[in-house]
Amino acid sequence: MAAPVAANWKPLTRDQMAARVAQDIPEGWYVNLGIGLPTLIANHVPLDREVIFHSENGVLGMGPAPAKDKVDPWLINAGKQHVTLRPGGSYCHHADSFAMIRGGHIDLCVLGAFQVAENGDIANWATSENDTAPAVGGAMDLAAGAKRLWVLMEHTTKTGESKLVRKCTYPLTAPGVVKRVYTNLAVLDVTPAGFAVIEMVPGITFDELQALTDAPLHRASAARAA
Amino acid sequence: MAAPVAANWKPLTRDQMAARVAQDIPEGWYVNLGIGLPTLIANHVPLDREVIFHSENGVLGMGPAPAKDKVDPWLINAGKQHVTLRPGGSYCHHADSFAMIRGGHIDLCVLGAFQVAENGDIANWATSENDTAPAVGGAMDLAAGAKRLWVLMEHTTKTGESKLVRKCTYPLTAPGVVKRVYTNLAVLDVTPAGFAVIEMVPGITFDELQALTDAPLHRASAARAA
Amino acid sequence: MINKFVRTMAEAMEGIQDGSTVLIGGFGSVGQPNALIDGLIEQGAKDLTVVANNPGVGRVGLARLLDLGRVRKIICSFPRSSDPIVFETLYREGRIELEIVPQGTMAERMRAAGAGIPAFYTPTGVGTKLAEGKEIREFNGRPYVMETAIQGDVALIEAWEADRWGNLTYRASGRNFNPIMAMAGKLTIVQTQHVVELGQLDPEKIVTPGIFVDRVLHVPYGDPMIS
Amino acid sequence: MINKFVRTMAEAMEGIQDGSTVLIGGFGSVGQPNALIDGLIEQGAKDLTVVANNPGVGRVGLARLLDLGRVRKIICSFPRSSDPIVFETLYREGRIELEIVPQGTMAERMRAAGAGIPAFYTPTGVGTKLAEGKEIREFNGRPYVMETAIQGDVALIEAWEADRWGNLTYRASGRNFNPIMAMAGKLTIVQTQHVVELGQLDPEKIVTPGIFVDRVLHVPYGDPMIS
Repeated sequence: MAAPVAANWKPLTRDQMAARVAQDIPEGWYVNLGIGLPTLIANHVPLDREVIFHSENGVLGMGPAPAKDKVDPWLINAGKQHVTLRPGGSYCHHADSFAMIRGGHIDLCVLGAFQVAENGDIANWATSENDTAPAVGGAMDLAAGAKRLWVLMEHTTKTGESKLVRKCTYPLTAPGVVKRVYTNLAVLDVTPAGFAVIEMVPGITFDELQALTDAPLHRASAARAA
Repeated sequence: MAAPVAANWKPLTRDQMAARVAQDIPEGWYVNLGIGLPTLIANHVPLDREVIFHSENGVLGMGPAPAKDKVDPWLINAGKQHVTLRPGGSYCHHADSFAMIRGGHIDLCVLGAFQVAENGDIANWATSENDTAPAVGGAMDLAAGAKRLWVLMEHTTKTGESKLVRKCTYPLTAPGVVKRVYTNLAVLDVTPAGFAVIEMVPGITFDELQALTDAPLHRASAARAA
Repeated sequence: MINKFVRTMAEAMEGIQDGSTVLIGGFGSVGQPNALIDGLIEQGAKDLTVVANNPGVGRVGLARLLDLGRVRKIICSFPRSSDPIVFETLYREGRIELEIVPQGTMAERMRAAGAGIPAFYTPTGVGTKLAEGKEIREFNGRPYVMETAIQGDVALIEAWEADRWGNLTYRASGRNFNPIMAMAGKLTIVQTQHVVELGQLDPEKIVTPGIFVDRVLHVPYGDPMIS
Repeated sequence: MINKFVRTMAEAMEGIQDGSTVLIGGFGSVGQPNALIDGLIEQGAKDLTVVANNPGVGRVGLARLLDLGRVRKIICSFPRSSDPIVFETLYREGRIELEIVPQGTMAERMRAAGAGIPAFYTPTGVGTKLAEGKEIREFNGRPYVMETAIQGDVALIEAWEADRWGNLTYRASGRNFNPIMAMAGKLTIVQTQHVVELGQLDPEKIVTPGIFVDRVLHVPYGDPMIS
């Protein structure tokens, strides 16, 4: 996004955003990371903090990306990238894999999104009602099924429009499911009252953040930043 | 059953009954044999005619009973008898095992029964409406799910009552599912017109058989016996 | 480091509440979590609903749990056994509630709970007294009965091998209800014959991945009885 | 002697009818029955409904089947790929029908068909346009959508190992949709990388038992492409 002139704050880079989410994932959680930006989160969870990554296509316990000369052509993730399996990992078929998702066994799913609404609605699969052949993949299953849904996305679109909205204008992936949003500017909880800001990038003020946000923001009592 | 005085025919023994059914099971069928009398059928299918026996508790490809000193305590069938596994056999859990049954993948199930009605109704799990804690086990799944349901039972009860009836008086296991009945006196197909006799024990006449049977019998055009 | 192993039976049983629904694996004498059942007897939770294929044999294990008056209701497919004396007495005296469910429906209802499916339709039981009062609906001209998921507050499982992530294998017909009950339990507790290092189980051969398992107790119980 | 191996592609494809619903395994380039898809192209059946996770890449395999005008309808979760040119052209021109199904629902609908379950309820898709026109029903205060089984007339499967009874194993993420499509196909046809003697597969490790398999063709196809 284009930072306002003379702003005394800087948005997080993609890697910083991923690292910020990684920081909040405790050992022992079963986690599914959406395609794109969320996938980077795994790089920021140290291997000795055992987080078990799940991929829709029947892989539980994914490890880091393989060295180029060590690729197993039979092992990919839902984003069709080559991955590795950690000791303790296992394979299953698609129905069992989605049983893990739909049955509430995945502690956390982090998805990217086009829009998140203040009531927790998420839109991340189709960019307009007229997109006649949008690709849903496993997004709806994950959004409806995971124990917790977090979103990791830029705060605004490339053209500066807020992605945190009062009401989604894009087709929904699932209604009322997002618990927390991590952007390049802030961390926000979805509460019954709407978005509560629990953290902001250094230097930005609440009012500056609100000015970049379509939905009304609240100050979380537990806010860690000014 | 008590044979009438001076009858010039003999009912089949239990082993003869089992052998008679075995004769009609072709190689390659997946077969589930009910507890009790039907279990004996497996003894009469030669090993070189490959019939794959299934047991509800997740065993596919059962072989003959083990020698007494070769029992694997971890391997039982649905009747809780110790069995063996043939090369090519496999294990699965109960939901997958019943998926095989309910999904129509079992070519044949042979059950015992208290009563079979001329419309194919079977009653084999509860002996009266007042039996408050009858044990159904997998009988209803097998009756409703197998591709073909055959019944193997005595023609009459110990007190001489016909088990082939116009209408079952005992609680049903499933309505309209029996395709064929093997008794110690005859083999009968269940047809839209009712029971059609396709075979009788040597020496018995159609009228003698009818006299022992509550439901009206028909002569099958393909009847092999007098 | 994730470590789902607990050291004592008391730890394994910790927090099981009165009124819980308890799923108990096993079919016949094979794959039964006998040690955990004894642990539950010791632990004391009462007013339980038990889901198991049958209501126990003689006066030990599950039958003893019943005999102690700790079970309000049993859901099973086969309310008989080689020696069902305890259940039959309680049942005759109206001191236990019974829900008879066809075996495949029982299995599928737990698999559904584990898979986040609240209800499904099955042909099993249609036209019988076990479908009385249940919704019947036609699909493609054939009637089916609607059955709902059975979720367990607790599942008691017997495994053959386990690692510290809770990955499990079973042995032969010891698999039976165990993997689906593991999926359907909110708190899944396992007794395992063998403990293996993480990474020792072939990832192609793990039947229950650790995601379905909360606690594992090493109980080298030995072979099932040969009856 | 049971022998599900066929010797030629023509035998493998024999009897596939126009108008069939064809389930095609694979996710990404892994576990795709590429040889069988080419066999189906050669065989000639048309007016097909294809169920596959995506509608093909470039102008080969499934994309070529589409390009030849042989597919009336595609059911998939992800109507995109690295090069979806054929599907997009046909779709824009209104020459192919599309049913988009969430991936987990698609998997479960086939598992349901294989398991004899005509319909089930799922939370996935509720409140979205993919649930429009479908029955919504509450269980325990939460809304669910009813989804129906997808049965295949034919299923095309890629396996890692197979024996003459049709028992199968898969390799790593090559498992994906293959085992559930094998269950859901009335005629299940397999291409396998490796052939093993009966009894060589560990009975604890067989993923698809032969009961779900009709024909097996040995195709040592080699590893999936590394993109």
